[in-house]
Amino acid sequence: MMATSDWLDLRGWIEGLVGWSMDNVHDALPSDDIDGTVTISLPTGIWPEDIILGRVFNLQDGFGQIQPALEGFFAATMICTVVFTTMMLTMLPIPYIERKFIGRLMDRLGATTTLRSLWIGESGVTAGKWWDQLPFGMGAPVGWLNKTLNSIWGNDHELEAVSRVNNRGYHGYWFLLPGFFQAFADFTKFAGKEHIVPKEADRTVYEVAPVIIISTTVLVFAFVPFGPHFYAASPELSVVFMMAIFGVAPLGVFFAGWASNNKYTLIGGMRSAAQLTAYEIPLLITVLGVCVISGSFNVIEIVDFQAQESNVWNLFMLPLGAALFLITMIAEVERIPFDMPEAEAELVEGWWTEYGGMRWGLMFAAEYQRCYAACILFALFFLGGWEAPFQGTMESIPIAGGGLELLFSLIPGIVWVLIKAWLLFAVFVWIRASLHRVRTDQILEFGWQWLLPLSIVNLAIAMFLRVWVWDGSWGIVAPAVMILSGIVGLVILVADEDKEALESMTRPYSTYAVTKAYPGRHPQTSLEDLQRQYTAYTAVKAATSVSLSETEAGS
Amino acid sequence: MGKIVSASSQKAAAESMASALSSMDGVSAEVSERTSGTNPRNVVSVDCASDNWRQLAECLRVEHGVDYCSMITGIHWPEGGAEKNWEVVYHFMRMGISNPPVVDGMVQPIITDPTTLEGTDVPLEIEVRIALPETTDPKVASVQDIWVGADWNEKETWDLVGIDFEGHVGMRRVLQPHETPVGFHPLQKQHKLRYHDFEEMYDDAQGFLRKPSDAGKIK
Amino acid sequence: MDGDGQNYSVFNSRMLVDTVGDITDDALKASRIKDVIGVLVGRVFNWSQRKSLFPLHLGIKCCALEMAAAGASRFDAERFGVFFRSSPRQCDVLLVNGPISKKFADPIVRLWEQMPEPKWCIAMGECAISGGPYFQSYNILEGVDTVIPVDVYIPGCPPRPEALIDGFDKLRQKIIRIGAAPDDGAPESKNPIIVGDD
Amino acid sequence: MTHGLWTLKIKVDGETVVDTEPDLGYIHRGVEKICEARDFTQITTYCDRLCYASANTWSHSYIYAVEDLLEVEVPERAEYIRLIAVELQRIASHLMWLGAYGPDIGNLSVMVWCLREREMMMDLLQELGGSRMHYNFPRVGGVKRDLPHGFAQRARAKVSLFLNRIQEYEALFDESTIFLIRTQGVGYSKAEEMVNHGVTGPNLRAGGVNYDVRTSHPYSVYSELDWEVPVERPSVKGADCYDRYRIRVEEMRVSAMMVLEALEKIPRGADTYHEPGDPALIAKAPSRAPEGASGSHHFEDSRGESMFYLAGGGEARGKNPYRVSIRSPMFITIPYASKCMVGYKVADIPAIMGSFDPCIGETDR
Repeated sequence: MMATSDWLDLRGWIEGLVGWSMDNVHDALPSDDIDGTVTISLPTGIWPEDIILGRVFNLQDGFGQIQPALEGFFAATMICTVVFTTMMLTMLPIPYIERKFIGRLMDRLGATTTLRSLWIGESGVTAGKWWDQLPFGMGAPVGWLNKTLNSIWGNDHELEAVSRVNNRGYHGYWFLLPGFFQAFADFTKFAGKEHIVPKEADRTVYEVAPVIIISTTVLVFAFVPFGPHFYAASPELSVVFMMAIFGVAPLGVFFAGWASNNKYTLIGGMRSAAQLTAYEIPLLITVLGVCVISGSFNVIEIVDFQAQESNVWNLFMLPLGAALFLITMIAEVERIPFDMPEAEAELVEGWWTEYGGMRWGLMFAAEYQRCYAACILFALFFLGGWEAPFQGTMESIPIAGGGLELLFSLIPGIVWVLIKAWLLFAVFVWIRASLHRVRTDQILEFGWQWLLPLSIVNLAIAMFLRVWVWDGSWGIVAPAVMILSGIVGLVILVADEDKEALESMTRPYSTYAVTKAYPGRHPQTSLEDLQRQYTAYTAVKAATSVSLSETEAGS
Repeated sequence: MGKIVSASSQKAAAESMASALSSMDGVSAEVSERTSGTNPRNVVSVDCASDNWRQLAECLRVEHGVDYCSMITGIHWPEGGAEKNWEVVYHFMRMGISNPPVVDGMVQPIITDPTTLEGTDVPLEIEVRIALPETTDPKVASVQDIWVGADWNEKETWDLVGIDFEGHVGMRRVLQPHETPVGFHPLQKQHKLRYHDFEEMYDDAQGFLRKPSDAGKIK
Repeated sequence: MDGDGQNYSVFNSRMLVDTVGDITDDALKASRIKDVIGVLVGRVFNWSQRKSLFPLHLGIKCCALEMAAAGASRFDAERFGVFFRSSPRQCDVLLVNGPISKKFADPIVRLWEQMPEPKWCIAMGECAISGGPYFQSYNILEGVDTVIPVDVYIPGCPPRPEALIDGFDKLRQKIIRIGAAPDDGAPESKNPIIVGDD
Repeated sequence: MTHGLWTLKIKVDGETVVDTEPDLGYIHRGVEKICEARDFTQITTYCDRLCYASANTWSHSYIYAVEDLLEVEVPERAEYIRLIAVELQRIASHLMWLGAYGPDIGNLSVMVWCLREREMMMDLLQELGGSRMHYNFPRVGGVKRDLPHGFAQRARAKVSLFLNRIQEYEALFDESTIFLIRTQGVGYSKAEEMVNHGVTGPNLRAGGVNYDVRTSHPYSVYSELDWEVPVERPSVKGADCYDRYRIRVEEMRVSAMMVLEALEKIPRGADTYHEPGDPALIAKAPSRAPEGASGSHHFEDSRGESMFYLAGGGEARGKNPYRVSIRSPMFITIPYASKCMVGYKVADIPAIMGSFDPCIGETDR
C-alpha cells in the first residue's frame, strides 16, 4: 500500500542527516598509516623511560560493520526527541480547552448558545473584543458581525445583572491566550511542593505507582503517528502494542489506591479496577473491528486504507464502532459520566487523595495525556488521520480539484491530526459538562450487558464489509456466523435477564425493610401496644373514680 | 384566595381537645388565643404533672391522633421557687397525615382542602408544660418510643440543659463534644457566658482597650 | 543527633559547615551567580506559586456560600488561578470560613498539617478572625489564629466575593515578599495583611 | 459538597451501606445561651446567621415568635413586604440546594447555573436588606424599610426571567437518563414514617401529602394570595430522591408566582415609598416582656417547620429573654435521612443525603 505523500518527511530528513553525518565521520576517520605503536618520549628526570602505547585500533575497518547500528541509534534518538517534544507541546492546549470550554459551557443558557458564544460572545460581551486588537482595523467586520448576530440571536438582556453574569472576559493581552500558561504555573508549583508520604503507606509501591502511570502513558505515544512520516516507531503490530500499553496504567491506579492506606483511595482503586476491566474488552474488540476492516494492525496502514484504498472514513463505515470506541475511551480515561473512581462527592478525591506535590502533578498530567491519546487514536482510527475532510471527493471536482489538491499538498498532515484531536477533546468536555455521574453497578451493567455484545456485532459488521466490499473471495459463512452469534448473544443478554433481580438491584428496598439504624435502633412501641397500655390505664382510672363516688355517697 | 384553616373550626377542635384532656387527673388544659402577625391561632396549652406525663402522652397519641412532636424545651429556673425549679415544655402538632393510597399501581396523593377540615382532622398545636421541683437530677418520662422525632430533641435537652429522660435509649452528647465533662450542661443558669463581665473582658490577654465609661458595667 | 551541635570529635563538623557556608556565600555574592539564580529560578517558582493557588474546598459556615459564589459565574475566581481541590494534600491555601468550635479544632489542625509546604492560611470572616458574634460562646475558639498561623485576614460577616478575590491578591503580594525576587516592589511591613486597610 | 460540616459514620459491606450514625456539633455555637444575654432586637442578627442558605426565613420565624410574646399587631403592608422577602429567600435557598445537588451526582454545570440565578435573587434581597447574605431585615412589629424605588419592576423582570430559567434546569435534569437512574428508586421514605420522625416541609410534601404550615397554621397574608401547596406523586414504595427534587422545583415556581402576586396586591401599591419608621411599616412594640410570658411560633422554613419558643424575662432580666429555644428542621431530619440510606450503595449516599437538603448551620445552632 502506497503511503500518503507529505512534504513534512521527518523520517526522511533525519535519516538523510544521519547518513550524511555518518559519511562525514567516515571521511574524518584516520587512515591506515598511523596503524602501529606510538612512542612518547619524555624529558629525562621526570620519568625513567619512554611511554609506549599499544597498537591503535584501525577504526576504518571496524566502522564498516557498526555504521548501520550507529545510524539507526542516532536516527531513533533524534526522531524520538522530536516526536516527544511535539507531543508535549501539542498537549498544552488540552487543559486550556478544558478550562475555557467548560467555563463557557457552564456559564451559558444552552449548548448551542455556548458554541456560538465561544466566538462572538453574548449580549455585547465577548471574551474581550479580540478583533479590536487586530492591526489596521482588520477586525472591524468581525466586530460588526458580532454586533449584528448579538442583536438578532444573542440573549441580550435589559438586566445588567444577567449581562454581567454572562461576562467571562479575561485580563491580559489577547495574543497570550489568557489562561494558556496556567498549566505551566501549576506544574512549576507542583515541582516546588513538599513531598509527603503517609506514615502507614507502603512506601515502595506508593512511590512506584505514579511512575508506572506516567511512563506507560508516555510510551503509548511511541507508536502514535502525527503524520505519514512523523512517528517514532511503526512496527507491524503497532495497534496491539498501543492497546497493551494503554491497559497497564490501571494497574498503577490500583497500586496507588492500595498503597496509600486510605479507605477512600482503596474504594477508588477497586472501582477503577472493576470499571477498566469491564471496558477494556469491548474496547479491544472494537479496535479489532477497525483492524479487520482495514486489513492491518498498523496504524499508518489503517489511515492509508481510509485515505486511499476505501477513500471513506471508518466513521461512516463503522458508526457503531465509533460510538463504542468513544464510550469505552471515556470510561478508560475516567471522565464524567464514568468517573466513579474519583467521585468528589463521596470519595474525597478518589484514588489519588493521598498524593500531593509533583507525584500528583505527574498523575494529573497522565490523565490529560490519556485523554489526548484517546482523541488522537479516534482521529486516526475513524476520522482519516492526516487526510483532509473529504479530500478525495473534493480533489475529484472537475475544475477546482487541481487547486484543492495543491492546497492540500501544502498543508502538512499533522495539522489535520491535531485539529481533529482537539475538536474531539472539546466533545469530551461537552459531555462532561452536560452529563451526570453513573453509579458503579450501573457502569458495570452497561459495560458487560450492552457494550460487549455490541462490540461483537461491530466486529461482525466489519468482517462483512471487509469480505463483501473489498475482497469477495471469502464465503458468506464466517461473517454470517459472526453476525448471528452477536445478535443471539445480545438477545440472550437483554431479553433473558432476571426482572426480579433487576428490580431489586435498581430499587433495593424501602427503609422499612432494613435493620433499624440510629436513631431508630431503640425498641419502638407499636400503636397496638400503646392502645393496650392506655385501655388498662383508663380502666384503672374509671375504677378509682367509681370508688371515690361511692365513698362520697356513703358519707 | 389561599386555602387556610378557618379559625372557627380550629377553635372548636381545640376546645374539644382541651375539655377531653382536662378530665385526666394531674392535667389542666385550656385554649389560649394567640395572634401571630395578623392571623389568630388557637393553642391547646396543657399543664401536666410529671407523674402523669406518660399517660398523657399515650392519650395524645392514641385518642387525639397527635402524630408529630415538634420541639422539647428544657428551662432552668433557679429563682423559680421550690415547685418550679425546672420546666420541660413540649410542642406537639396534630397533622392527621396518613400514607397516600395506592390505586391500581399508582399513588394518589392526598390533597386536602384545609378550609373544609372539621373535627379531629383540624391541624392543632399543643403546648404541654411540665414543672419539676428543685432537684439536682431532674427527670421526666421519655416519649422516645411514641414519637421518634422526640428522640434527638430529648438528647439535645439533656445535652444542653441537663434534664434526663427516663427510658431513653442511647442517650449521648449530640451538640457538644463527646469528651465534655460529665455534669456540664451550659444552658443551666449558673454557667455564665465568657466576658459577661466587662472587667474580665478588658483584663484578658486579647488586649482590648479599656474605656472608663464601661467601668463596672455588667453585660 | 544532639540538637545543640555539640560534637566531641576532633573536628567540629558544624563549624566546618558554617565556615564553608560563609565562604561559599561570600563567593557567590562576589560573583553575581546568586542574583542570576535568584532571577532565573526564584522568579519562576515565585510566579508559579503566585499564579496557581489551590484553596481547600472546606465549607464551614456562611462564608462557604460566598466562597462558592466566588467560584461561580459572576465572580469567576478561577480566572486568577484559584482552583478548589477537595484533598488537603493537593492544596496550597487553607481557607477558614467559619467559627472554629472545640470539636473542630483538632480536625482543622490535622487538615493544616496534611497540607504540603509551601502553604498559606486565609481567615475569612469575623468568626474565623476573632469568633465574631460568637466570641462569648462556650464552644467557640476566639479566632482560628489561636491554633493555626494566619497570613491574610478578610473581615466581613460574610465578606463579599470581591473581598475574597482581593484577599487572594493580598496573598500574592505576600508571596512576592516571601519569594526569591527581591526587587518586585514588595511592601515593607511584616504584619499580617488585612484586606481593605491599605 | 456544600452541605455543611458534619460526620456520617458508615459501616459498609463492600459498597453496600449496612449502618450509619450521624455525628453533629462541629459548628455548635451556643446561640441559645448567647441570646439570653441579648435583648430582643439584637437576637435578630443571630437568627440571620442560623442558616446561611436562607437567612430571612429564620429571622422572620424569630420575629413572629417575638410578636407573639410581646403581643404586637403588624401592619399589613409590612406583612406583604415580609412575604416577598421570605419567598425570595426561599427561591434562593432552593437554588442553593439545587446547585449543591448537581455536584453530588456529578454535574458541575448546574451548580454554576443555579448560583447565577441565585445572584439575581440576592440582588433583590440586597436592595431590601442592604446586605448580601445576612439582611437583618425584619423588625419587631414591622420591617426595616420599604420597598425601594423601582423594586417592583426589577423584581418582576428577574422573577419572570427566573421562571424561564427553571425550564433549563428541568431540561438538564429530567431529560437526562443518567439523572433518572441515579435518583429514582433510592432513598425511599413514607409519609407517616416521616411525620413520626419529625420530618416536615418539602421532604414531607414529596411523600404525597399537602401539609404546609402556611395553610395549616396560617401566620401571614398567605390567605390573601391565590396559591396551591405543591404536592408530588411519589413512587409506590415511597418518596425517593427524584420526588424530593421535583417538589423543590415546583416550590420555586410557586414562590415566584407568589412574589409576583404580592407585588400586585400589596396595599398602597408597590411603588409608593414610606420612610423607615412609618406607621405603615412598623408598629410600636414594647421592649420588655411581661413576667413569665411565653411566645412560640411555627414557621414554614425552606427546609421544614422551624420554630422559636421564647420565655419572657420580666423586669428582673431587663430586655433579655429568659430562654430562647430553637426548633431546627434539619436537626430532626438528618438522623432520619441517614437512616434512609441504609441498604444502598456508597455512591448513593450523597444522592440521598443531598436530596434532604441539610443545612448544618441551623442544625448545630
